[in-house]
Amino acid sequence: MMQPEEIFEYVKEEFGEEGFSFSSGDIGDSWIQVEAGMIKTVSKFLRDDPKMRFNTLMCLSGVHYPKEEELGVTYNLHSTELKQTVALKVRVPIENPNVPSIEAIWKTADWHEREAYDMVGLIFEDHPNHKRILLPDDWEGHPLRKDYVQQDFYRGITTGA
Amino acid sequence: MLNAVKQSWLTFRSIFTGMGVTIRHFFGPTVTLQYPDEKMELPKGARARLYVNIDDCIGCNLCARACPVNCIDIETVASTQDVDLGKTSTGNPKRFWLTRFDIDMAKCMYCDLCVHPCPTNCIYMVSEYEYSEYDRSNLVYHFSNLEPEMVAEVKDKAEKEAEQKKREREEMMRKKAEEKAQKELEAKKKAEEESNDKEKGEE
Amino acid sequence: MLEVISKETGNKEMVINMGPQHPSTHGVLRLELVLDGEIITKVRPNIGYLHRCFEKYAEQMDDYAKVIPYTDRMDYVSAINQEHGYVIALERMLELEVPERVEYIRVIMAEMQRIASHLLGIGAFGLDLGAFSPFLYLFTEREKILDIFERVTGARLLYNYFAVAGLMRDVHPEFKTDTAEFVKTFRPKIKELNDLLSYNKIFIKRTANIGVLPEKVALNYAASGPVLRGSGVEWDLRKNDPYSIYDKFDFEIPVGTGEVGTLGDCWDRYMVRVKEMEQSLRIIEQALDGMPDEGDVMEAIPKRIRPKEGEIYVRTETPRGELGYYIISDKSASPFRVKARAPSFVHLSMLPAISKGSLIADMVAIVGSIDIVLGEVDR
Amino acid sequence: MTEYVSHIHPVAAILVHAAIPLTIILVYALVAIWGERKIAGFIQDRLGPMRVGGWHGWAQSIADLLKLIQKEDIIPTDASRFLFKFAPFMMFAASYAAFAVIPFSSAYVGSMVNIGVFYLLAVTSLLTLSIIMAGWASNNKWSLLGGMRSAAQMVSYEVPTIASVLTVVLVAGSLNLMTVTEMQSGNDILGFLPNWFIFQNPFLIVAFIIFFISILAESHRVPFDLPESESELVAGYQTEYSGMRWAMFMLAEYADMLLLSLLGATLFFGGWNSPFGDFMAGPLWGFFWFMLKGLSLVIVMMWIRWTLPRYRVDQLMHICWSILIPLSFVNLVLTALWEVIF
Amino acid sequence: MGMLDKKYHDSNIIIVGLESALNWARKNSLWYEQFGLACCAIEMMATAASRYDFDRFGIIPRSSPRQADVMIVAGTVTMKMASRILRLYEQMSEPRYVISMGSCSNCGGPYWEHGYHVLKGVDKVVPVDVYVPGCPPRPEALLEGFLKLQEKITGETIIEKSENVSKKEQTNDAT
Repeated sequence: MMQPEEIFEYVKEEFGEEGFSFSSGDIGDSWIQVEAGMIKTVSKFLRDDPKMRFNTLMCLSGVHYPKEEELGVTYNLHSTELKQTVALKVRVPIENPNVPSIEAIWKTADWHEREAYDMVGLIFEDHPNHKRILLPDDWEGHPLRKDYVQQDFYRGITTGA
Repeated sequence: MLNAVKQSWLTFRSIFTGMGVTIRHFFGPTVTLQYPDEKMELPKGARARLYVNIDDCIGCNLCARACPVNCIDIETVASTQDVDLGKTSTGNPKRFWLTRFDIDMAKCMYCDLCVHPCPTNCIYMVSEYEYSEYDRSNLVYHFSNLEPEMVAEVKDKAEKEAEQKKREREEMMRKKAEEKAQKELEAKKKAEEESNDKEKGEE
Repeated sequence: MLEVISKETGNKEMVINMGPQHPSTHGVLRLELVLDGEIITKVRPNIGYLHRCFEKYAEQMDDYAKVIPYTDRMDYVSAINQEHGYVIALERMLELEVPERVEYIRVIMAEMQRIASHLLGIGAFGLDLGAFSPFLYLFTEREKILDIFERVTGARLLYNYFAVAGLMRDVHPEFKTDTAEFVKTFRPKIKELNDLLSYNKIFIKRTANIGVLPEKVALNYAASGPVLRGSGVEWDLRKNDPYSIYDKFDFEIPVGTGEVGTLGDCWDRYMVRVKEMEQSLRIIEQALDGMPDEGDVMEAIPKRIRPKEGEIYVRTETPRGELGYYIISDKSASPFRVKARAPSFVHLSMLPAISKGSLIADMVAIVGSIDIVLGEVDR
Repeated sequence: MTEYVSHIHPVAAILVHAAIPLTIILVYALVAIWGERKIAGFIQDRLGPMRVGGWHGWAQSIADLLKLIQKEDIIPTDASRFLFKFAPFMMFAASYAAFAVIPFSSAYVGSMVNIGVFYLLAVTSLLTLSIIMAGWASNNKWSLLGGMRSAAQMVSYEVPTIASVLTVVLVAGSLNLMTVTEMQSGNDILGFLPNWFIFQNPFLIVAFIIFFISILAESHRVPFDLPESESELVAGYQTEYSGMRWAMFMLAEYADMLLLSLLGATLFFGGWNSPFGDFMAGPLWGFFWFMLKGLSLVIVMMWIRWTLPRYRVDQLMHICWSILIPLSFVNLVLTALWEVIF
Repeated sequence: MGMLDKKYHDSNIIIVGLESALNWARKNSLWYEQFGLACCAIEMMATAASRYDFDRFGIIPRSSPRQADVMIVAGTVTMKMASRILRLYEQMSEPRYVISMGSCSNCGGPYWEHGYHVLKGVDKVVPVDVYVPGCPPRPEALLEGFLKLQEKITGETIIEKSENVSKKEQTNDAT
């Protein structure tokens, strides 16, 4: 069982300093910030390396940071074999919110990524079925963006009171 | 072949076991509560409907702020100085006319969050659950006991008093401003005199 | 209810829409089934018919505590467990101590809720397979739990009972005896259920070897709860990552055994739930013994919740599996982001993987055996 | 009674003959639907209908019937109109017509046909056709699936039904149901047991079990209620039917259930014969005993329904083709041997 | 509706007697459509279960809308679901009734303010006969809703009913 700091060091040894940083808030979990382009290789390494063995992706969340004008993805990984936990984060600019899909590594990411697209408008490259999941296909906007404005009518039915 | 016979026997046995259970229930007691004829007494503190004891309300708006769905709509008017609204049964003085206290039970989610902040315990859940309606607007409950004329009168009075106060305040402000100007003027004069003195002295 | 979705399949196959209004989709799930005769060649789950904007609501609330009633409404079958996860997340963010008595009451309530939820899940599963009476017997038992809950919380289904570092109200004086009485009367009912349904040959025929979920697939899909345990993985957050005071109790993790079919089939998932109810009874008994009689449950509740900047991912074991709350706080009084990782959502996403080549009737069994709640899937 | 009727005008006689089974069916259906709900209620620790009409909701079925008459009669736009309208009536007609050869009492049988058993089985196979018609004409996929399932199921299960009926026919040596019943009068077996076929020959017990399982499937009762299985196919072939047409289906199903139970009572339980020899015998008592035996079978079918889950469609077929059919034929041969030896 | 509604337009003794008989039948055989949307569906199931027992009133579930008389909208209606609700309603055969169960279907309930994907009241899509408040309503409350509906049916006359039908159709056209 390794702590997130140790995992960060271990990952850094493998991939070098470039594109990684380790940070945490005042409270709660710490996370490893990964550059968007590298997330797929890093994920694969984390899943397969004998000292990492992160065999489940617990959660994948899309976040909108209005101040920085960025979108983010948080990956919460867990290893049921080594019982260790780590969080990865990816931040991309809102004009170009492309993140490589990790659906091929953890199947569960399929729906989580679709949900992140649906809710905050992240675009996952190479996703096999990149469509909205919770909202109907012809919905306007991504509701979990902080500047979301609700549409007045949906197919002729008012959304207002 | 033997296996098939055994399997069939097991199937039949499990079916008969199950049928034994159901027949026991058939002759066993029923658990049905025959609702309109017999009613279950709800336990103390059951949450079935919001009720406001308007006599105890001091119009502090805490419940409305605590409500996650904003189904409580309170409008208060400050009472004028010549009227004493009295005290609540808990001893808190009342300072506001409650011109509107509406709860939209159609929106309410019965979460009990509005009950806890109330300083006078005047908003609480009661265990009356039979109030379905043919018309949705009947689900909005008006708790304010003021007549419309009274509301108008109270509002009018309050407005007048507010105007009065505003005028008084303006008056005061004006007086203050005048005093201030006066003082400044004096100070200026003084300063001028002083500087004059100084000039004179230098000369 | 029925519409042809596309002509993609030509003449040989038929596309059929199961749901959103269908008696056995457990709510408003819609499954597009591509059929060859009665054999399913493809299944596409369509969700979102109950998307109630939980995450938006969490961001809109001006108080962390106001989110709790909305967490109830996510998985409405096990509301207490949903609250439990959320308040634990907040307590960890605020680094608050929870009084011991509160913890005991919480555990008892959570385990009772687990039994209630499993009763509904098992009953509905039986109903899907055509067994009507077990459903109603189990519902009668569930009513007894709800009676206890109503006396404690005042509500029957959605409680809003847990508060941050406390409870909304204290339990009534007879709580212990009521609960002990229930535990005593409930034990024989499990045996009756086994007689009537679990070991019924027809039931076994309908569920054994159906919808087999191998361990590897389950982990790759991040399955959890009874679904994962049904595949033979001994994984329970109450034991493996203990929260609250679960490390104080002695209980087992029931896993699928492949007793009547292949490991990881519908029957295994079903049986794990039945055995889990017994374990919950054990936990309740121990908790009743250890629960302090005195102590204020409301004293520790903070007036205003304002965590420092940071984020946290907290997971708890609900009847359906791992419920995670990912909360980001930005020092203000309202959460910056609350994401709920719902077990049903994850389990539903593996439906296409485990149901290929089965019949329509099997589809019903599979959906029943993973025991989804659409409120949680769509949030 | 047959004698009295034959004295009046032939057309009137036909009408009387037609009216008697119809009355029986209608009264039975009203009682049975109410009864099934009461039985289901008590099995499930509830009460069932309680409020309509006073004592234990006895008027529940009447209210249901009256309501169904008022309901709007919907025919889907793309349905095959003629078949859609015709199917329920054909289904009811089929089960109704089969009552003609049932000997209700020693004094009354609608039509004394020599080949009564043969006629009955032939007419009831029309049910299959009408269900396929209903399923296909509705232009609904669930209906179609229900119709197809039902066709496969009923055609398959006709074979073991016929084989087990043949076993009795073999013992009795007659296809006339009246003759079959008359052969079972008296209390001779072991000195006190009635001469019913079920007691006469151990292989006939096996035949009865096969027969009972098959009629469960023929009349779509749990665990074989696949054509209208609620949790899978919404309402199966009835999905698009509303109002009176749906009521016809319901009526036909219940009539079918009674018909097959009565057939079972005739073939295995001595029909209208009293279980106590000459005690409580006679035409009216005969009717009473006959209905009692038939209704007991119906009640057992209901009891099974509220206990068991249902089979899957392929398992259903498997039971029929690889267990029941071989077993019933082996049983037929063994019965023949038994008859030759003893 | 049945065959009776268009033929008689002025009531006399026979019609009144017939009417009360028909109303009696209608109100005592309210078969509801078996579909649940959200939390309230669990309470609906509880009402159908042994403790409260819908069947006492002659209320039984039908899974096909064609055979149902009353639609219990039990739970939150979302924008995605709204058109399906309307279609289900259209598939039901006259006379049909709608019971709106719980806050969400009454007016959006807890989700009325920021619920971008929630329909604010099912009466925007289908005409509602009885509103049952509660979140979720107790089983008794739902039963009381049914009793209210029975009361409403008792007071109906055939002529009124046919007018209601045309009115309902108009509302449908409007939405």
